[in-house]
Amino acid sequence: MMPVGHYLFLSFALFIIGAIGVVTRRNVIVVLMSIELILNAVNINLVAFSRMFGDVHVHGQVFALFIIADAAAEAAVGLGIIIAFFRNRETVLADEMDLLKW
Amino acid sequence: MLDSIIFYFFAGVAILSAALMVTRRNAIHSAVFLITTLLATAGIFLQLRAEFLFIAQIILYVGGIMVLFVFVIMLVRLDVPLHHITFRFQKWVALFVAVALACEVSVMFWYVRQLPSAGLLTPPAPADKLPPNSEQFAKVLFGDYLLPFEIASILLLVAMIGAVVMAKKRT
Amino acid sequence: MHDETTQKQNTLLGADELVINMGPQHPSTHGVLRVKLKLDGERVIGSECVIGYLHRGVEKIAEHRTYQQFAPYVDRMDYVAAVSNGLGYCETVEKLLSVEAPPRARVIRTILTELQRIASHLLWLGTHALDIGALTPLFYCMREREEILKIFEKYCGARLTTHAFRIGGLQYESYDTFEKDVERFCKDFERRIQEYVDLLTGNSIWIGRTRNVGILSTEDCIALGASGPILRASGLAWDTRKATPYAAYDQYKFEIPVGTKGDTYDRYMVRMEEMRQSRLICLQAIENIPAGPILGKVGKVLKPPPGEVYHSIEAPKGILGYYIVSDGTTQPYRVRIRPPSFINLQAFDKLARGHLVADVVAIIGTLDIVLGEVDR
Amino acid sequence: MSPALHAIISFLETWWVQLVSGVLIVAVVPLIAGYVVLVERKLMADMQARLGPMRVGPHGLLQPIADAVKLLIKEDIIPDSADKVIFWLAPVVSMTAALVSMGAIAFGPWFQVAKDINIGILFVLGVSSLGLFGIVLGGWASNSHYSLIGALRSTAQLVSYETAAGLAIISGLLLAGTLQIRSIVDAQQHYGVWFIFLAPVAFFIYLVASIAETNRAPFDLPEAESELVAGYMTEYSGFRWALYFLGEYANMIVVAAVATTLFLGGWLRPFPNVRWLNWLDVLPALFTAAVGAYCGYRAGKQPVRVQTLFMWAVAALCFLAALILAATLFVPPLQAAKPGLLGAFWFLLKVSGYLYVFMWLRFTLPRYRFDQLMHLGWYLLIPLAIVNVFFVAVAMMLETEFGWNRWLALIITSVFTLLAAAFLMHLHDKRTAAASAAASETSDSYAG
Repeated sequence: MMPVGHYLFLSFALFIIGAIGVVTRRNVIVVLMSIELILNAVNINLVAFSRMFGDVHVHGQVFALFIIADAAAEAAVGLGIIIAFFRNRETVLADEMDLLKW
Repeated sequence: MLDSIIFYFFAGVAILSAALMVTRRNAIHSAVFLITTLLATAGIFLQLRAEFLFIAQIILYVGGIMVLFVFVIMLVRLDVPLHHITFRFQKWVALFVAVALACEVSVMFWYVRQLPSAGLLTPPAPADKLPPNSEQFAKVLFGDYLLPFEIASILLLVAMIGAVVMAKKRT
Repeated sequence: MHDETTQKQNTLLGADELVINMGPQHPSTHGVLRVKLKLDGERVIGSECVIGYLHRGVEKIAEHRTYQQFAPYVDRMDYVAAVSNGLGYCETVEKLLSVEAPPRARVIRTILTELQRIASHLLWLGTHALDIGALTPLFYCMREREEILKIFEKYCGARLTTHAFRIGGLQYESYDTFEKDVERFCKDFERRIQEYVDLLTGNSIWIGRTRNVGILSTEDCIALGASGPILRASGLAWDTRKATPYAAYDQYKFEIPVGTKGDTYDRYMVRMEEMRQSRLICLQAIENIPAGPILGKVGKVLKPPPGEVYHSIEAPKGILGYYIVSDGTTQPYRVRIRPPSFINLQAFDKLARGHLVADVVAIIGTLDIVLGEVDR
Repeated sequence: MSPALHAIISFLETWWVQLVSGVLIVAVVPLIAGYVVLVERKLMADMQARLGPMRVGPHGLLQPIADAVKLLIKEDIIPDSADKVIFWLAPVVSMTAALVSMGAIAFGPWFQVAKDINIGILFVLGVSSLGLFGIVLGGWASNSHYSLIGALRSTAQLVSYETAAGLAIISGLLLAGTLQIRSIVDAQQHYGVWFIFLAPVAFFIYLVASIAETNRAPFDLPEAESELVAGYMTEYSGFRWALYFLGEYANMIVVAAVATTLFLGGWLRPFPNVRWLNWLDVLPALFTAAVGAYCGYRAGKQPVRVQTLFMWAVAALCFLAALILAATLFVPPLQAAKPGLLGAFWFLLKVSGYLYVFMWLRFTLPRYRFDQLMHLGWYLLIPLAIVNVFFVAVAMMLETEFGWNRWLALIITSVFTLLAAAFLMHLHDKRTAAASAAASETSDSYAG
């Protein structure tokens, strides 16, 4: 069977890639997508650990579902903000969002 | 055997498309690669016998959230000049972040190796012997985690209202 | 009007608005109309009709043809109502020559023109319904239109560009079973029209798509010069057939249907009722077709006295006017045609603003334009 | 024998049925979809007082094949400014999603690719909803305004109506108590009636929502011909276009199969537990025999000899099928095949009936406008579906917790649901009237 370390490594790799995306991309939409990737990486961990404790153990999966719900909430609000911002400033680039108030 | 082939296949697809996602210049391409990653992750959930989560990932993540992303990308229709796509000096920050995180995690891996039994997954029973995953899931979700479930639904409600307020046309 | 800044805030995202080219090749611009639509999301915030893709210089051609030679050209303007075009032209030239068509010719002209009105409205109904997404009425309408075209074919040999009339009357005597054919069609048509009513009139989707879409008030109609069913749907009972009767219309009883709100649904109802009224006119006319000659006293070579004349008829799409200036030669000095479609099309921008893309096709449909006539 | 080879062989031993049926689906569904198109055209012609395709084969029976060949050899056009990769990918996504979701559907008790998947119906829903990406990406990649508007429309439409469809399905699932497709059908056998009689409102919500989900008239706004030329497919031609088309029809079959499974009793015959209706088992054989007889009758009237022969061949096939169906009833050694074949017959019959309703509506109704479509979805269907889920749950609770008679509970809650539906309809009518009045005011204000 697969050692749990492999899942951890996969999760870690996705997390790093997501983190790099968050730091380097200017397009806020892509930044948001990178955050989704990070959340997704966490899900892999949770499910793998859940599985580690046996076939009928689903607590970790429930956590993962909560994270999906959270991701949905984040995406909705985040994209709402992006649309509101785009309407006013006609940009979605992070470094052009340089005012606290407009 | 089959299990590990499936795992490595999906893991490879996930990592590859995740890497492509952060490097593509076009936001739609990024979204497509993120979808691929999410689908590959769903495959890994299936390989872990988390069937309900597999379909939840597809319906909610891919069919819901990503549609929203693609929709917004198409709505804002921006044509960013290609050389403007990343911060110039940010590459070094990124490298630093990656290296720092890698160090941290390698320490973690080191400790994992020290653990007895090395965290092996228990071998799965044949699929038809397993209790249905969705029923298990529901029992735990609506039993042990009823309160968090309600809180999550309130969170979603708040997010929904927030998104509507944010995106509404100001008149 | 709006200046640049206010317009920007009106769009969904404050970003540049979407400009869509509808046509000249588009399934529902009824030929080669091209509409440049400025969209905010799907809402129309501005429109511009680009016409001229079918321009053939009909008015200029007239200056180099004799009066008889030009008659077939007018068939090619509103090519789905060629008989009406011909009637208008022939009557105008007759007015210029001060001759009158004999009574028999006038009655037959009336019958054919009313049949043509039904045919034109049928084509409008079918394509309008198709634009709004109802597939089936088109084929039913074509079925009935086919009957009318068969009558035309039997009468003069042509179905579309009929050139049915001659200056001074008719060239052809009506064929043997003419009355019977027309009567059979009219009897049958009552039942057929009920089929369209069943399919569309009460349908809630149809009402939703047409009610309150493209409202044009009577004042706007008059200001824009819109005529025909569009004017009547806005509530003004103006019909050239009643106002200044021509052909044999003064002999028959018929109603002028009017609408109340002037929206697309009213225009639909008005045209449907006009078809019924045309049917009644045909039925009245075939009861009593006077005997006698079919061609008045006109010479082989037409040399109208110098002068000018204007005459208009109620074509299916609105008021069709001809203004002819004669310099005493065999060829007109100038022919100016007032095509109803061209003038009605001016209302497009007013109708379309603020509506959705889907309504634009409904509005093009309800204006009932024929590009051959718009561009001439 | 090397271990790898051994593993492959043992893999094939366990999975060959699935593999073969999978290949079968991929190979056969396009053909079936082609013939669904032919049937649709024939039905449309019949309702519109004309004949429809008559040239290729007798009564146009070979038309789908001719169409396929034509589309295959057409020039493959990719617009210059299109995003080539995504343009290429989009129709494939659309088609694949529809075909994969078919894997979990049980076409009769025997024919199912993924047999023991315990999230059955959710799998079908989830995977078929991925087809949306085919549409959206195709619309975006074409780099045309019509395509983009079509794509935006379809995103909004599909997301909205999937919600309604999902909620409607939940009512059915509450009654069945399981997600597994077989168990759903078994539950209907256990109840003795199809779920359409227990949750009629849910069925109608699903019917409407599934039409919208498959982009069929009167909800075909993403590809509204008279408005957007062809919507997201405007720039597609040749085989890519054919893939979209096949995907759409395969999707229709999928939603019809879901509705059949969940609400129309799957492969059960009408009233599965009523003994004295057992003679209905003869119906499939009689039906196919009747079709065969009609083909034979028409064969004599074909103008060309080849066509006569072809019709005879079709008739012979029908008779053969009838013979097999009859044999399973009366020849003891073959009776083992009876549930499978009869089940498949009933299932396909119900799917066809459902598709017939799709087509019938398409030929009859005009198209909704976008705002009306959204109003219908969000103000009528989704609230109604929520109310319906609630009342079905109440009925289940009354039965299990308070010991009510099941039928009484279901009838009372159905009445309540219908009342709620009437109320919502009333509100909906009032709101649309107000909305259209407001719309006319806006257009007036623009005039100045």
